[in-house]
Amino acid sequence: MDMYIQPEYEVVRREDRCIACRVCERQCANLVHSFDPETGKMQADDSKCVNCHRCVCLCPTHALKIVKSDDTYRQNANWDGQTINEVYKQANAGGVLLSSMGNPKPFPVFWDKMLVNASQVTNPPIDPLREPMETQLYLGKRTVKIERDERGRIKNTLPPQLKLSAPIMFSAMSYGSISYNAHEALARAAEELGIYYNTGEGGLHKDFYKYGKNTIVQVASGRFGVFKDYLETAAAIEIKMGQGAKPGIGGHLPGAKISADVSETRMIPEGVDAISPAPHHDIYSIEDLRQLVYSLKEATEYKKPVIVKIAAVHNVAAIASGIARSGADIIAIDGYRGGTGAAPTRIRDNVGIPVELALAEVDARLREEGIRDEVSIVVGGSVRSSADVVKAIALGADACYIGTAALLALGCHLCRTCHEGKCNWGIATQRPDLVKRLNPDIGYKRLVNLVTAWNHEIQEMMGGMGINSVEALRGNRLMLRGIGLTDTELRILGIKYAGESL
Amino acid sequence: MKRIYVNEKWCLGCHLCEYECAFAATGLSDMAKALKGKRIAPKIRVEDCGDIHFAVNCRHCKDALCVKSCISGALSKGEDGVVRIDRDKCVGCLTCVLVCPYGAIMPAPDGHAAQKCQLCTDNTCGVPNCVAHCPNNAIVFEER
Amino acid sequence: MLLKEGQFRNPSGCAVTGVIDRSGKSMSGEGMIEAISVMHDRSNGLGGGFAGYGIYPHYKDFYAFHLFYDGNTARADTEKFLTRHFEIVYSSEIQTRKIPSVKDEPLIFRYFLAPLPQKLANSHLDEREYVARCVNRVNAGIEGAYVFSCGKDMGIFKGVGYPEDIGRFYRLEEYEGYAWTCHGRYPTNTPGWWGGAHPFGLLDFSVVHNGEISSYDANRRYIEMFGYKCTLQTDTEVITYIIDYLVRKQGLSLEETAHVIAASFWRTIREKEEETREQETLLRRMFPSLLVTGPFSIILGFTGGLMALNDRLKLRSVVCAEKGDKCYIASEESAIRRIEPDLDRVFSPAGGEPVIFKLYDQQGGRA
Amino acid sequence: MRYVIIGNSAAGVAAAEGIRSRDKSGEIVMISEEKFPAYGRPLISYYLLGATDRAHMDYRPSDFYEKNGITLRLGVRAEKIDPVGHTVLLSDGSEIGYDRLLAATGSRSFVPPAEGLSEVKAKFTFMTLADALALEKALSKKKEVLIVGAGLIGLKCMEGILGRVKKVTVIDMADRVLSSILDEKGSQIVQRQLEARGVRFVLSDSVVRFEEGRAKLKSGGEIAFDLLVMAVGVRPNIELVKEAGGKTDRGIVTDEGMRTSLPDVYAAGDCTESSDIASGKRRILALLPNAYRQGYCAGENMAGGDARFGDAMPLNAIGFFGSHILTAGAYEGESFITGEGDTYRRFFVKDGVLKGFILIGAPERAGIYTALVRERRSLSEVDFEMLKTEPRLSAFSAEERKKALAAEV
Repeated sequence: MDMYIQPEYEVVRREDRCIACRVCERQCANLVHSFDPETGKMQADDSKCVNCHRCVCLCPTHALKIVKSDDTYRQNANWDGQTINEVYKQANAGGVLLSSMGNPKPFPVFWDKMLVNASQVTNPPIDPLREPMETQLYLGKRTVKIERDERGRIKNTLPPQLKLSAPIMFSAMSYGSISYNAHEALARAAEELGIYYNTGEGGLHKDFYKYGKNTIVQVASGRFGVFKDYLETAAAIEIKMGQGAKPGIGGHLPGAKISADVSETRMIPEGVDAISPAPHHDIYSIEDLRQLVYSLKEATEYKKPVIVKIAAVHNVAAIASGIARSGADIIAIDGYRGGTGAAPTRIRDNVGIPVELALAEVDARLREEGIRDEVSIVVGGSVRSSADVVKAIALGADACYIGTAALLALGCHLCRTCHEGKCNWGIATQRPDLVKRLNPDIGYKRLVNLVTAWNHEIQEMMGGMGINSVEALRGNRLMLRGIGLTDTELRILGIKYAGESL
Repeated sequence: MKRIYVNEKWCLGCHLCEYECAFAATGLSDMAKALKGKRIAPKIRVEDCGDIHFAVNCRHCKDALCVKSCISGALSKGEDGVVRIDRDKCVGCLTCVLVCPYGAIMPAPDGHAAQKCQLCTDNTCGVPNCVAHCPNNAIVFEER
Repeated sequence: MLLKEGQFRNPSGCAVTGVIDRSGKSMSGEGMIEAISVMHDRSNGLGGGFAGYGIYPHYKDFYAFHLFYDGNTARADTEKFLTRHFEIVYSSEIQTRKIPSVKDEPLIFRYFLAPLPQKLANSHLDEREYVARCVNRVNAGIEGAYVFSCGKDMGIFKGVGYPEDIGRFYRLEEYEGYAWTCHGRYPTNTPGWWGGAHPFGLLDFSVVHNGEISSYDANRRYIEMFGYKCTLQTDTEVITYIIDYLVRKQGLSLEETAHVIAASFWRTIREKEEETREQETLLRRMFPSLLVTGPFSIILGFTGGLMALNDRLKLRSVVCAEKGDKCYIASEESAIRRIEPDLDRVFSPAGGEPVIFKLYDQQGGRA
Repeated sequence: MRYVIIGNSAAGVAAAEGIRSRDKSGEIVMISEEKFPAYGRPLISYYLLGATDRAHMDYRPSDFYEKNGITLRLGVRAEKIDPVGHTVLLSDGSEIGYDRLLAATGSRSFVPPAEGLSEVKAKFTFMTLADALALEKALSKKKEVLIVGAGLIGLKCMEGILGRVKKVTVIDMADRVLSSILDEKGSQIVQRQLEARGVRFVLSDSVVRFEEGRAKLKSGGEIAFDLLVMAVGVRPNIELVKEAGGKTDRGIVTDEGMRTSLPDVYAAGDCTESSDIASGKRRILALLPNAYRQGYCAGENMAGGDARFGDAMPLNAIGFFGSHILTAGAYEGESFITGEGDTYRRFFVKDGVLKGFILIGAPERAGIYTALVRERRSLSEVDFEMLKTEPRLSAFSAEERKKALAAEV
């Protein structure tokens, strides 16, 4: 018999507020709530609750809350309850533990250990409500040799670049891992915002080709959905070498999520597991990567920038240097806190490095080598607020990828059970009755709101620093100071400690 | 005029609109206090049929059969286009129920009159409360 | 212990002024001293300096190096280095006069130099690049020596003190040139190191700057990819390097350079006519990291002319004026009025709009 | 332009509203033999029941006539139409000219001749407010009432007075109650419900002679009564048009635009015949919804419009003491019955369309059925099995629902 494991969370219902409208019951795909006709009251089965807060949010009388169970094993600083339970689970079932979304462990968050500067007296802050405050930028190579035409005008010899209205893009999330409606919301928001969303490795649904101008298509190790039209429709092509949530391993979308539509989009059989290998089997070295970069450029007549996305790992600076010399236009670095629809728990929680440190190292390394103009740097995993974006840019990033924040805007409550496919918010599921819970009309507006709000905040912070273009913030590390950091961390981040003068 | 329109594609069948309707009618500020232990008689009703759900309430027809058929003059169409019922005039004959093609007008729970959606112009909600609280924009209040 | 420039980042407020006679007629440095004295309150006595163009007509084909030495050891080391790389045509201590308020002056020497042809050929470098690198090696490598002027037929004179005092200290009334710029400094944090005063020069470019740029580290970290070392950590230094990079290395015109440094806002560019729009867009897309933000007004001196440039929001004042062949640039109009009360035209250039005054013979005759 | 409307009930009011929908300025004169502003005529039983009162019986708000610029002449009867001279002669001797005329003359109670009837002092009809007020004056808890006629009028009258008198007996020649709108089963249910409330029915019988406080029956029995209500039926008031040379049959004959055969003369309401869309037959449909729609249509056309009223059908919403009987259409073709206990639904299907229905105790959303009858929608387009037990829009296609719920209607 399986070891009984006490539920982690408990549903608390205030009986004086519950009007037994049964919304909670109707909205819980995990079947936690039920109505007892004998007592006329609602009841809950805590063991099924994943703490997604759907019921809490929809309860019209706010009668519900979810609390952490205070059930405990004997206190043990080494063997905490979660660790023990994981052993029981594995002993019960014998499997690899699966998790979703980003690493939840209490590692330091370096964004929170950096503070931003502001102007006082010697240099005026700029009021973004009165003065232009530019967050528009271009991503891509900037390596040029000035050439002029017969009239002396500078010729456009620039490689293809991506124009962004704000230094924010939606990270790769595949159709399959997230729903059709979630994809539609992302695509429409990207279009309205003048930024980009990313197909992930799930191909591009035929309905979304019309958003091509704002679409980055991914070419990953499984090559799902990759064909001529897919590449040609996109604004840019991203080669996914790795993902922050699970560096060094591939992907696995269970057959249950391969609906007819997903199967058509991914170009794989319906109902069969979609497995992305850990490596690209045609890329075993940097030279191989270069070949793929140029193959894709050839295929698209050198009209589209190619992005290479890697997970932030220990040797990231050297890897980035290699990529910068591979012909890629943009490097995307995904930190170890990046999200995922499913990853082995141990990988998610123990592999990779913080994106803040990776970014600082990569930017410094590329500058040292004089090749920073060869590539733009985009970072993600995890960028949680406009302040993180400002800090990332000041450290040297050109732009940020946001994934988890975008999903939160769509309703995700970070219950981290995407892998179960029963997302009550209609995001990480393919079940039609659940998918419809995410109305893209609402979703896209919330995404637009989020990015617009962040952009305003970025402008406010830039204005405070007396900087009126995001381009003048890029790599402007004097605008950052560290707090609670060791000398080593300060050195890697390339910033001074708070209180140290200019 | 602004009407409530239904988009069944997005209706989740959560039935919140029914509760919000009933709550709006009470004029109270706390739903728990207003509805706890009560049987609600909302003027919007959700039909559930497998995975299909949609809400139905008065369409405020341009050419409202209920108004034309009302034997007491209790039903009228205002200059704002809203079809209203005067409960004091209504005798509960249900001719309106018999003629409404949408089944959107119904006997009031007390049995003495009919009741119908008046787009929350009969309370202090401002916009129809069902629309304001629909979690998925399955009902919208707009000009079309 | 107070640090000197290069050991900390040092922004400062300032007064700037410049004058040019487009006909090429020479004038002494007296006028500049007069003009800057009006803006006394914009300096705080911790730095002043001048750049004169056309002042060394007899040595106009040679690089005029001005150096500060902390002592004779530094001087000996430097001269050894110079001898190895250049033919020293003439060298002497720069003549100064005692001014009570100007104290602690270093040794100040001047050399007229020509690169050794064999060395230059072996370096496979362009002559100017060769000179620039040599200057870098002295400044970065020889303790207590600092080259603060290295152009041809021009010279920078600077030190710690009010600019009018520095002008008299260097006896500038005895020099004659067709163009002058001047700088009075208001550093917010400096011990007053002579090398840290302005103008800052690289080859025949000299820059005086009033402002505090917010893009400094973005600009610095970018420009340092191209062999520059921002050892002084001043705005003026990085702006000079940016101009040198864009004009000398990338071959941009001064106007184009201005559209990189003080680029128009995207929304302004969008409204421009097509060709301008394309060109300015290209410049911004090519050199985004050389956009300079925050307040500045600079006067760039170059062989044959002066350019005034404001930051794109015009957060610092700069006024230009014309009287006959003479053109004036100053932080405040009063400074110009002091030396020329009766002006033909006075105007205030818009933010980001370069004003370039050139000798007539450099612009193909009288305008 | 002068519009003259004879009659001030639903059809007349509707005509005025119809006219005003197109013509804001033309003169409107309404002539009514009754002495009250328009009131909901079917409300008279509710009035007696106490479900409404005089203050709430007005069919339109008190400012209706003024707001619509209507000259209202009450207590005057139209005596004669001169279709050539375009005038109407009134009972007060005056004459009124018209450009357009509407005859909304309604109907009157039919009282068949019976021996001794003229001797009965306390006898009443039950059609107008005046009737009801007269009856009300006579009511008392001590009195026994005999109602002749177990149709709609008789039973509504019964409902109105049952609580206010000692006893009510209803007699009808037919063998069941409400025989014009119910089937046998339906009649049984209703009869049973009413008997439970204390009503006595005498069916398949008739009065052959009235004697002092007694009605002698054909079957040989007799019924004692204090008050007599004659509710045998109604007759349309067609004479005015007929005498002016207008075409009439059982009712005034009009086209779908409510035009009579006389130029500029229209007719609407209980005095007219309609083409019943359910049965396909021409008949008098003396029902308020019908009268209103006819009147409105007539009004629009009088003001130069080209409206048609082509979907008349029988519709009855009647109820007693909180129970509800809703019926519509024609009872022909195959029938389907659902429900149990006091809930009774019967649907009549012919040629693949719903022709009519009877609903007892299940009024909710009945209009969905009515629309099926009215639109003659093929039942193959809907889930009729679902509808048999519950009227739901789910039974329609998504496209139909979209038309109904996601568009202006």
